[in-house]
Amino acid sequence: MQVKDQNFKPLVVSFCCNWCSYAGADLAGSSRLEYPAEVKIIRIPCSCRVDPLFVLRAFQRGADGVIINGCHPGDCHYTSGNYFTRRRMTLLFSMLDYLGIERERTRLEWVSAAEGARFAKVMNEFVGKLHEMGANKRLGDIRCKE
Amino acid sequence: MRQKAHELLSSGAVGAVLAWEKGELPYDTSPAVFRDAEALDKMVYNGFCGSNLSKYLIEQGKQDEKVLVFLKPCDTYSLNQLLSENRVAREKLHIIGIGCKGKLDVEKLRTQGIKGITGIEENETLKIQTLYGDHELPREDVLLEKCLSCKGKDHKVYDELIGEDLSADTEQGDKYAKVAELEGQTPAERFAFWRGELSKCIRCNACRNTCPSCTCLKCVFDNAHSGVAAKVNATEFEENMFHIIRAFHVAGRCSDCGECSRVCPQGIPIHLLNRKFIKDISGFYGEFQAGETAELNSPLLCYDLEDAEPNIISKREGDN
Amino acid sequence: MDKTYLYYPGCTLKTKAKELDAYALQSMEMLGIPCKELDEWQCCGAVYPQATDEIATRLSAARALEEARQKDCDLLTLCSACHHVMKRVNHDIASDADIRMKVNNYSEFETPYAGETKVVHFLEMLRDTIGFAELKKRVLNPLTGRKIGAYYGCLLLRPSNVMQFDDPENPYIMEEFLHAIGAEPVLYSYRNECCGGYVALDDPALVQKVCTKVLHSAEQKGAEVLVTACPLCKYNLTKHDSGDVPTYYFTELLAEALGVKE
Amino acid sequence: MLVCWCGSNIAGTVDINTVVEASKREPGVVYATDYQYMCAEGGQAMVRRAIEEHSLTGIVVSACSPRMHETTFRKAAAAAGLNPYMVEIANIREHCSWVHKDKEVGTEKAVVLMRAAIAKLNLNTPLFPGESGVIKRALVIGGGIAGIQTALDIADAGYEVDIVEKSPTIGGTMAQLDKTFPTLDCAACILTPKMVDAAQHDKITLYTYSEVDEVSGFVGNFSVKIRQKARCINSKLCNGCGDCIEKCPAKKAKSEFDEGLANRKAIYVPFAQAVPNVPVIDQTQCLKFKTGKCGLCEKVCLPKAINFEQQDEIIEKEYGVIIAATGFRPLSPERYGEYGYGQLPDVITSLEFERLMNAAGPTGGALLRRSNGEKPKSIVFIQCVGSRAEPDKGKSYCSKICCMYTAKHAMLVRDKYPNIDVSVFYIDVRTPGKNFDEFYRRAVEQYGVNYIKGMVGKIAEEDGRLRVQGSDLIEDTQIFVDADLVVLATAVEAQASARPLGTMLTASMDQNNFFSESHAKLRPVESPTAGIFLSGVCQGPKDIPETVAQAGAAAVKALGILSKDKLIGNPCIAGPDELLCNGCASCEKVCPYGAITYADKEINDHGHRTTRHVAEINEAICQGCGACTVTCPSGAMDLKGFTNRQIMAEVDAICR
Amino acid sequence: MLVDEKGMQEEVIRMSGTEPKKCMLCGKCSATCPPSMDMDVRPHRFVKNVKAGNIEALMESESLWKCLSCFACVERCPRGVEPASLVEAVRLLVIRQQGKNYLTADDIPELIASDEEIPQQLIVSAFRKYSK
Repeated sequence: MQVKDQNFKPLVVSFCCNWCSYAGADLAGSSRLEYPAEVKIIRIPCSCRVDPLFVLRAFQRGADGVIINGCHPGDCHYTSGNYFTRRRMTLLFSMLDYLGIERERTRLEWVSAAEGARFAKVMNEFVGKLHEMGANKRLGDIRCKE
Repeated sequence: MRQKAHELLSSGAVGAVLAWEKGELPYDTSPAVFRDAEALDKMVYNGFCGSNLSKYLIEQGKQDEKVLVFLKPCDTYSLNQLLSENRVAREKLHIIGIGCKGKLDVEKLRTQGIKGITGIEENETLKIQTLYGDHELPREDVLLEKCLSCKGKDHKVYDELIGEDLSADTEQGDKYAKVAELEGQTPAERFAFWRGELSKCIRCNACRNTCPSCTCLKCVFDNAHSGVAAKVNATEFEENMFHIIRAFHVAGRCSDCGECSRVCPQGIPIHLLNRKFIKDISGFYGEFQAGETAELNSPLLCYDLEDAEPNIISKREGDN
Repeated sequence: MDKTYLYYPGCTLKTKAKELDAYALQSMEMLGIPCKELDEWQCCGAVYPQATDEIATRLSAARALEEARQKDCDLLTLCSACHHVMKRVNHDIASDADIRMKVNNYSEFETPYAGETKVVHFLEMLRDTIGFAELKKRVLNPLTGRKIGAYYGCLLLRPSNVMQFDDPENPYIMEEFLHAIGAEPVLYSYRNECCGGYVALDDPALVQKVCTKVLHSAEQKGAEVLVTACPLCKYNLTKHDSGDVPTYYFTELLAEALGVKE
Repeated sequence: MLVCWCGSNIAGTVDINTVVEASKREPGVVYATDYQYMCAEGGQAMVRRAIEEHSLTGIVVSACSPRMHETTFRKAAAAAGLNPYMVEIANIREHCSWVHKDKEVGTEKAVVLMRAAIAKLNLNTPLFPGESGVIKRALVIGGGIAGIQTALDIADAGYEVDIVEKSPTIGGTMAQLDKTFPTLDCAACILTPKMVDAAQHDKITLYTYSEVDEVSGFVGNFSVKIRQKARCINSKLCNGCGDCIEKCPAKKAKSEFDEGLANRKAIYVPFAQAVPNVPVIDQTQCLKFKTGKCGLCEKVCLPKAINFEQQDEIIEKEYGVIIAATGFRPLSPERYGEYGYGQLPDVITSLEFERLMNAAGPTGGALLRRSNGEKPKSIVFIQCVGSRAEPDKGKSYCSKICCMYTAKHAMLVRDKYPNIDVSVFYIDVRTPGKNFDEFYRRAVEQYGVNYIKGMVGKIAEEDGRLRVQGSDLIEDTQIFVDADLVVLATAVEAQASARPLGTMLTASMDQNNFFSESHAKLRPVESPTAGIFLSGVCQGPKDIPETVAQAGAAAVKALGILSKDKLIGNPCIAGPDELLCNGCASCEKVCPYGAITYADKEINDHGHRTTRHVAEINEAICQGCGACTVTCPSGAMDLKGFTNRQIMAEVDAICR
Repeated sequence: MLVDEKGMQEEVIRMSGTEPKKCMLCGKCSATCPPSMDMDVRPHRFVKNVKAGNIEALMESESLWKCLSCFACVERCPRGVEPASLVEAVRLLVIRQQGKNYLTADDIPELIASDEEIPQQLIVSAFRKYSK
């Protein structure tokens, strides 16, 4: 068990699909729901646009967690994108876990445009978990540390 | 085999023959293209012909001629995968399926202290002549890693089969044993294991170059415009990234031919990364063997509405 | 029907409600249901402790549940209150990590108990193990022409998300049972309304009010007798009926129908 | 680089000046400033001026969500001669100032978001959208009042419309109603003329007893398979005489139109004014289908319209736009067993009550008890049955129409039968609508309806009557009302077929299976999927006036597309680098639109000419999801506007 | 000493595991409750008072001893509030205090003597509900 560092601020890259999750995040904002500022959102058209390279890139550059958000299964704006995401990310996350990267650092969540509260909740949970785990030491790139 | 090759080459039915060529030493064989019936003398097929010829067909297939290729049962899976991805045109091939009793790993001979080999008689028991005297040892002790979990003696694609029943009755080992062992460890142990292995990587790209699924015209890691190009592993991260992405790019396409590990000069068990994906794919989305047929779609190109969510990873392995 | 049930009788079934227990056991024997009484059972506590911080009051139920797991048996209950307590404590242990941890800390079972046991009420056993159609075939003395109101009370039915016993507002399992033994079930609106329960001790007048409501409801729909699975319900209803609609344990009628009532 | 204050919305939590100053240190930034309301005319003028004065090649606006004003700023950029796709938005309102309370934290995050947008913009290239044609025909799915109104409005504007309706007649739920609030018009009197108008309109084609089987394509070019179920009647020959119905001996089927309160024949028209007036044979009830014998209808039909051999027919048509108008169903109250619905015959739903009050209904308009056929002396109405509940206990929303129709029912009862006592149990009476509260007050003041604030806990049968046990919260007491009839105002529920249809249309649905609108305030009749519009209750509970208004709005939005000859596409689409493409066709397999094809092409590979099998994108079909880009291991496929490099640049900027 | 109403409110909510803020004051619990009319604070007002933090007043309430724990309010509440659990939590606050048992062992012999039909179940359950 690692000692919790109170000053540790986990950096989180959150990929949000334009149609559901990004709108869900917008709704979290317009509903004035709080979640940690360490969460930074990148807008993508669909969760299926997330390449494993992007996930690794984030870890390389110092992210402590990566969370991908898409429309609920069945609700993808492009019909099927999130189904591909689900397979790809399940396998990728499983592989990272296999290499000993803590599995709590990666997450895939379905957040609809109506689920502002859920977006905030998921982000709070995710960051809370990262707080417990501490900084990403296993998948960072030494050159990218300050 | 040689006779068949001779026949087809001299009749003009094929323009080239893709097979193995003997080298200087008894265990030294390498893939070769024969265009000339005379040269076929150098052709060889023995216990050291482990290499998978299917990938060479991509390059050979570009000529305007038919190619004769000899494939062991396991090689046909790779070929099917290539056919499914339009990397090779079936009509340009004449495929002869040949038997296989499991191929030998010269490294394993060496670790048994057998050096200076001058000749080998292959039977269930191997008789090996060396500069320092003769040795005898059971064949199964020195089989290639990939042969320990043989896919069986059936050819999945061929035009004709020769050398009836040359194949051994294969016994299928548990190919996931090592993967499962790693899965059973703590993340810290797994991390230590893979750090130990991947830190050996010298980025020679042999695994990539030999892999019959790594068939991009230009690899992302070689493409200066891709944003991730890297010729060497400058940091631990790049070691990890290269191997994760390499395995991911062949996930659902890798037939588990084991060439990557066979050719790795550093002895990294690269196939354990591929097998992890194969195990997960088969576990999550139903039993799957890439290259079983040329019509098969990679599980990453399709989906099921009821697919498992990523948290299955945690559910499956408990809270270790 | 190979699996032996582990039977939990509960406090009252060995004293004031002996007939509920005896008729059940006789009927089970007649029906060929293998069943064994729990070796050393303790009172279940009679009421379910709703407060999440009540751990000690959950322990005796936990012990019975754990023993059933050890013996690889389903836990068979008969008294509504026992069934309610067993089922809910089991649910708590299965679904609430905090309660699970505390119960196990106190109990020091060899293997931590996590709610693996299935708690089955006698009526559920009749329905799911024997089947009411089969029961009907085994009846020797059908109770033809007897108009009987099933009285469920609260504890078997509510809260339905945990009890999963029957439709909490329009239950039907006892009516099916009555059909099977040849009687004519009488449906009445207050068959799932509380009898007043333990308040009987403190405020008999209040209990009289609620019991009268139930009894009147049954009577005006033509019920001649009521059946129940709960000693406390029987006590309250019997105390407040004017003699017109007596209350029996359902097992007594079962034994009668099966021809094993002495 | 432009930073918006959004009044105090952003400036309250983000120090604008810090963001502006920080941006000046970013590569490529030549000008940075701020303004109170960037989206207002003044702000947009400022954008135009900045572009012109500083010859900007791209702009980043740090403001509200791009979902709000990206289009606004793109237009402003275009007006200043800049390619509109050289605009990036940093969302420092919804994703920053509104989420965080601490100004330091908010400012720091705003700077990072701004940096990510600049990093992306530095890799932007001008994009030019393609064009695609528009098929000038609309499909309306659902033939209730919403669908009929939308279809009429589109047809009146001169475009062809098809209505697909799953039941044998158009008319929907409104046709089942007796009177309508707040004017108490007879529903049939105002609806049936519209049904006839729709049937007779030369631009409208009705497909009744039909369902949508498959939808493909995209805005302007949808292609739809409609399954016309076998009616077993040749509609062209049938003259609607009704002789067949007269003679049909199978009369035990429950009438759907009468909510099961009356029976109908196996061959039937749902109600007298049905459109089209062509019967349908219910194959599950028809003796000919069940036993092979009978065929009476066939014998009496003079025009020889009966055809037992008729099969379902698949009709394939193309449309430019699709309007969903699938309406609703009242929730079945059976799960609320405490009310006894399904057990106690005198407990009925509001829609059943409509049929009982209707002169054409099963009782000829006489309000009689279901148990014994007697006149009731006392009626209790219960509101909010299944509405306003936790999700596992019912519907979490207010069904919106129940307060008003209950007031209407209560009023109609008291009007027709002044001797009947009427009580209404309510939690709140919600009457926001023109003349609505006045209507409710009339029920109380003029008609003497007894409104009781509180819910009902149980309905028991006592001595042949219904004992309604409720709360009177004003008196803080439990009360018992003896009633002869109880009417449950059940929640409005989306049609079961709505979600599968939504999936077919790739239109997103909310958690209650209503269709999601593109924007709750500004785009209420558009689905987020281009070319799909929403009419009526399929989008959420509505009364008739609102439904008709929304139906018209949906028609106008649909006409906006139908009236165009060309649609400007989204330029953010996928495209292959042919030099890298190895022709494996993986991308083709994951494309949901079939936008990728493969062709042999001559490729100039650094002066070396070869013919290769490579991917080609149909720019009119690609919607830009990016599924193909991740499938391509060599990175040959990339997505314009969201390239690999751009996204990685954003990642880098965030993680810096 | 000042009574810590806020702390007691939190304690009640924690013990009961139910959230009174979900209540929309529809009154269905009080409509449902069999002894509703014998209560001074009917279930919906009980919930309202917990929400408002008036725990001390509730501890004085007669309703604590009238609730039958029949769970009808729990079953029927459309908002997933459990009034019965709140009543039980407040009752526990009372009887966990020193000397505040509503029923004591000394009362039992007399009660039993009054009616020999009384089943154990009644004694045990009343004891469990009314004393610590």
